[in-house]
Amino acid sequence: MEGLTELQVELLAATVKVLLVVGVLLGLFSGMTYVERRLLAFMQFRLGPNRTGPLGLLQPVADGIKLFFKEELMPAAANRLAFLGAPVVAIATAFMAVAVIPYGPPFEAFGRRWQIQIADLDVGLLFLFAISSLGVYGIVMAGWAANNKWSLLGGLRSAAQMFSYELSLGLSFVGVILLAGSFRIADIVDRQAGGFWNWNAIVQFPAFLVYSIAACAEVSRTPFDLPEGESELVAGFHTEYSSMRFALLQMAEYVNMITVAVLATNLFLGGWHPGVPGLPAEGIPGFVWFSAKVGLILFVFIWLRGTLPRFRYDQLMSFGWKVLIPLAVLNILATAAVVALARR
Amino acid sequence: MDAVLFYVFAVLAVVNAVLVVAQRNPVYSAFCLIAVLCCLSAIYGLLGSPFIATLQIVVYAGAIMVLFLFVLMLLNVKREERSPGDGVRLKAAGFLLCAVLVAQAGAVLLRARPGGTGAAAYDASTRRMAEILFSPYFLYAFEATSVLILSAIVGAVVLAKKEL
Amino acid sequence: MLLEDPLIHVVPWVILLLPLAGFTVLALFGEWIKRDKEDAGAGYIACFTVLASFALSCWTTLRLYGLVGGPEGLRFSSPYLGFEWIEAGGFRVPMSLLVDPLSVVMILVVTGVGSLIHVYSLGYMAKDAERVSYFSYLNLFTFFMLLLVLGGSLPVLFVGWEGVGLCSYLLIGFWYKKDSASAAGMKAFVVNRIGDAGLILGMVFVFHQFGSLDLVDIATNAGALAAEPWGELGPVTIAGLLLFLGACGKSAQIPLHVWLPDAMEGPTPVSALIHAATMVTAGVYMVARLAPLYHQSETAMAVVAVVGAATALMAATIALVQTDIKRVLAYSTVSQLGYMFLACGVGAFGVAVFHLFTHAFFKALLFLGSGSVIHAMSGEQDMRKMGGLRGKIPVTFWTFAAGTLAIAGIWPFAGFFSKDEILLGAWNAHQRVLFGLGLFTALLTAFYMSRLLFMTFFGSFRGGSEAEHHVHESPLSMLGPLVILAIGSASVGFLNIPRFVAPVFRLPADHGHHVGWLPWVATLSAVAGIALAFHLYLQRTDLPGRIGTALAPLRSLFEAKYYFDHVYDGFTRRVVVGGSESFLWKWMDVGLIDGAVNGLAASWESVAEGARRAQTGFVRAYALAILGGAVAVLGYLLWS
Amino acid sequence: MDAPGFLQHALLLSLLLFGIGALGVFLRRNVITIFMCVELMLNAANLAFVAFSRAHGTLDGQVLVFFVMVVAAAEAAVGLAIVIALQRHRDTLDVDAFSLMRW
Repeated sequence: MEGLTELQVELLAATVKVLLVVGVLLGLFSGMTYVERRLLAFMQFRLGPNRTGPLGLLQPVADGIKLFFKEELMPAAANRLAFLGAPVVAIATAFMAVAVIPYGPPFEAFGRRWQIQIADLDVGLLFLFAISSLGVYGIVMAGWAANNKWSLLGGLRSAAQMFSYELSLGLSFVGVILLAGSFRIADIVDRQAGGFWNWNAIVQFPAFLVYSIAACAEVSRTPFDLPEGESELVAGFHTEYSSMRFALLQMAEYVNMITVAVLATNLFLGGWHPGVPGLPAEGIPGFVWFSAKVGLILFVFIWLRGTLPRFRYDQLMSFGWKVLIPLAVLNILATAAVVALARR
Repeated sequence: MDAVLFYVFAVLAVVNAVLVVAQRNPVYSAFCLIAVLCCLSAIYGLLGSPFIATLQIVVYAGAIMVLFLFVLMLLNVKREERSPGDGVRLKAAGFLLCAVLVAQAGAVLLRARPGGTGAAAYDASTRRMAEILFSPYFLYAFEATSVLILSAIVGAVVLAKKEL
Repeated sequence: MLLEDPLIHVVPWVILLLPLAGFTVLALFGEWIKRDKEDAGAGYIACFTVLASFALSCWTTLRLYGLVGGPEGLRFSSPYLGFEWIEAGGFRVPMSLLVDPLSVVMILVVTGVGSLIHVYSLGYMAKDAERVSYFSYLNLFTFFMLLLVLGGSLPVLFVGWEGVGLCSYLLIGFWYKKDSASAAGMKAFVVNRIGDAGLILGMVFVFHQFGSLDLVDIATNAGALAAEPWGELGPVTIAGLLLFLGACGKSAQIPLHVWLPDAMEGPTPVSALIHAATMVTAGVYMVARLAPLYHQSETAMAVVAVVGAATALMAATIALVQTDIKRVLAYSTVSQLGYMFLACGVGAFGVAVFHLFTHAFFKALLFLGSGSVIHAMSGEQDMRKMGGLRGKIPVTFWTFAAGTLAIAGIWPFAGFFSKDEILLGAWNAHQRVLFGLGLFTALLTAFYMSRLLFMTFFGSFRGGSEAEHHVHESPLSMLGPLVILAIGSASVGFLNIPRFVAPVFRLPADHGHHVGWLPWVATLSAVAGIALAFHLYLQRTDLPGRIGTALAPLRSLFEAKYYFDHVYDGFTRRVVVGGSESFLWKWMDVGLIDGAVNGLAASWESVAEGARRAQTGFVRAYALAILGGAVAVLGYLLWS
Repeated sequence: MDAPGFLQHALLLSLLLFGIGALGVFLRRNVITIFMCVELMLNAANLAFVAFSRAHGTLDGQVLVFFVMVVAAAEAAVGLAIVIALQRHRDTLDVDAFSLMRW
């Protein structure tokens, strides 16, 4: 490491981190598609894809090859620029959000302290919130550009839905932030060290509830998958997409889902801290705890999809505005009161 | 590095702003405006105001412009039709006055001594912002904004709803 | 020790606010109370508030009695209920109360006589459809009257002053469906306005002179001023005269006396309370209250004395020829008020208050008695149709007789003491003419009151047999107050009110010596008056007519009430109405003002006709205008 | 970022954006586009606030930006609701079609 300037070290580390995170996420994405299909199949007493490779493990590769070689289609009346740009915007915002989230405990190497996180921002959570609010553009652009009424309706639905649930999502953060007194995600994670009773999922249970529901809606997973409800809107905003662009949109969706799961782990489930006190710290590395929690949440996502029916649109809206937001606001008031009293 | 980024974003902002105005299609205008807002957010960041930069994205790009796009799509707004001789005099007068205004203000700017100290200890952290925002100077204004927003919500619902 | 008692700081406010509370309840929930068909509810509420006020007033008086030595009295502003009412530059008016011997005497009269009259009204108004508003007005009046006498500064007093004026207007015109009643109400209101203007101007002068409107401040500072001798028209004289104009209006003195006889259109208890016992004495109260000020101006004192004496004589002569029972009493009231002012004018302020006090008793008694007579006669007020009522309504007769003796000034009734002291004051002030006038008026008073008594209760009934059949005694709620007032009229003369209130006036000790023969002369004149009436109206009933014919010019002068109403009417018609019509209306308003306004409007209309073209309705044109404005402002800033 | 010319350039950028926005108000006829141009002008003002705040080393300018954003959000909500109502009643978004409020 000698002979390198500080700036060069920073750049090098950043590049490595970016490559690592993107690589892992891409791997997770393809893995997730397989796992989701298999799990859903099991839940429905089917087998799912099991022909490609052992246990069908090569299925994602086969899918990738298929998508690469399919013909690119664009409707004649489509708005070219927006049609081409939409998947880019979607995937870009998805990956930007990933940048500020820590994925494991800090560790020492090469005489420096490292954090598995691309950028450790002071306003990390706020930044994340900002980026996630941009995520809607990809979908709206995709829906509008195709010049297809199903797409447009899907895009509109998606805009309204994300708009509504983003509010409760943001409000659910506030209680957590109040407790930690910081926007830095690492600080929030550290506040939950010591045992599962310190986890925000327990301490901030209403916020956790609101977050779980709003996050589901935010990534348009069942039971909130109205923007792409097959039975009503063909395939929603990506009806007209095919080939790699379709893959990009799909990828953005899965990355968002993973981001949400990782964030839930960090904000509510104690991050990389083991929930049980008294365990030897060296026994199981924090990263393993972290991955296990993320995996659990992802499983729950799939489980929900296999179990729950879809909301009706007006129910979705009134639930978001009339139940979730008031609940989140009440939680904020209570938390703020407790924090203020405790400080006195 | 920062300086370079500043000029890159400044040029991007100006180009996109021109596109906002020059477009006939409102949807394109909206997309360009979003680009301008993002560039401004970056510039705020470069000027050392991370809170405002984030807020710019959350409020402007993430909320206001989504609303614009939503309305544009809801109403299915088409390109502006070109109609011959439409308001040429107005446009000319507007152009002239804008040019004069920019020239005047530009003259002020160029004449001014580059004085700003750019105070060395510039702490624009979120905590600092919160302290100022909730100080007695701004607290009541801050509380008043909540009333403003509430009335705006009610007003918007009343105006836009077909029948109450 | 007295000032440390926290109760004394609160009780005056309670006294003041209780009737207001009663009014508020009656005014707000009147409809609800009315729902009860038998409703005495409204009356009971009104009576309770005033009786409670009276009890508290008695308590206050007893507490204060120990402090009589000090002239300061008690000024109540903060800390309990007072507040800064007006504060403008150097002009400060705190909402303060002043409790001293003088105001205590007044609140005793107001709440004591007031509560008796409230009780009396229970019976008298029992059949009236608008009892609730009647009692709410009475309560409101009591509140304003208490504010008037308790107010610690002239503006506060003025609020009460105007308030009682308003209530007087409302109650005179209480039977508003009768044209004469509402006209009388308006007359009272308008005449009082003239006096009020004088009062306001007087207040301005007082403020200019003393820099304060606080009553205690005025009393303290007045002594330091140089006395203004007869003929000099200095600021104190002007202030005194202007304030006296206000007093004339409220207390019905020449030339503003014309409203009081007409005010008899109101219900009789109202006449007793407002137009005999309390409100009309407000002028006397104010002059007495400002005694230190008046004392510095011989001119003002002389005017007060002369006006008082003239009014006393004039009203007494008019009373000689009245045939309406209440009008006789009304002119008698005017006459007695003149007596009080005469006392003030000769420097016997304490005596004036004394007479005010005794007069409140016997005049209220007389009015209530006349009310009882009218009640018995089923509404008939003309004495020529009465007679011989003595046996039919004995309680009324005996109490009425007590009142007559009191006003005539026969020992030991109250009027004897106060009237005697007034004459003594005039004698001691070396005003022989005024003394003579007073003595003659006393004779006239005894005469016309005896005439009233004899025409009503003695002789034979002249109202026809059917009316005679209906004559009946009044209910207990009316007789009770009569009896109490009769006892009062017979006994309150023994109270030494002049000495009790003397510290308030801060005047040098009275050097007047006692004149031994005076009580005999006064009693003699009263007895002479009674004897004359007895002779003329019971023995030689043909004589009055013949005397009237013999002295026809004098009689028509009396019957026309000295032509005051004619002159005022003519003046109003010719000068005020005529002048307003031809000059103010036709020329000034229509020609000048309307012309200017219309012309201006027309010219603006033509300007606007052109200017409105700027309103194109195109948003972007407006935006262009805004931008142009910005450019212009910026250009100006750059250029300068 | 402490070069003295920086503030000047930020202000120049602000001025340019403002001018472009103002111009847009006159060039465009669509109500929504005009609305967006107004937003552009607001943002130019915000930039000036932030730049001055930086130059003075105080945060008051940023607080002001905060309030401007709040007002802009409220304005957008009400304004777009009005736009929807306009479209519903007149079936057009051309500003020149709404000129009832004239003499």
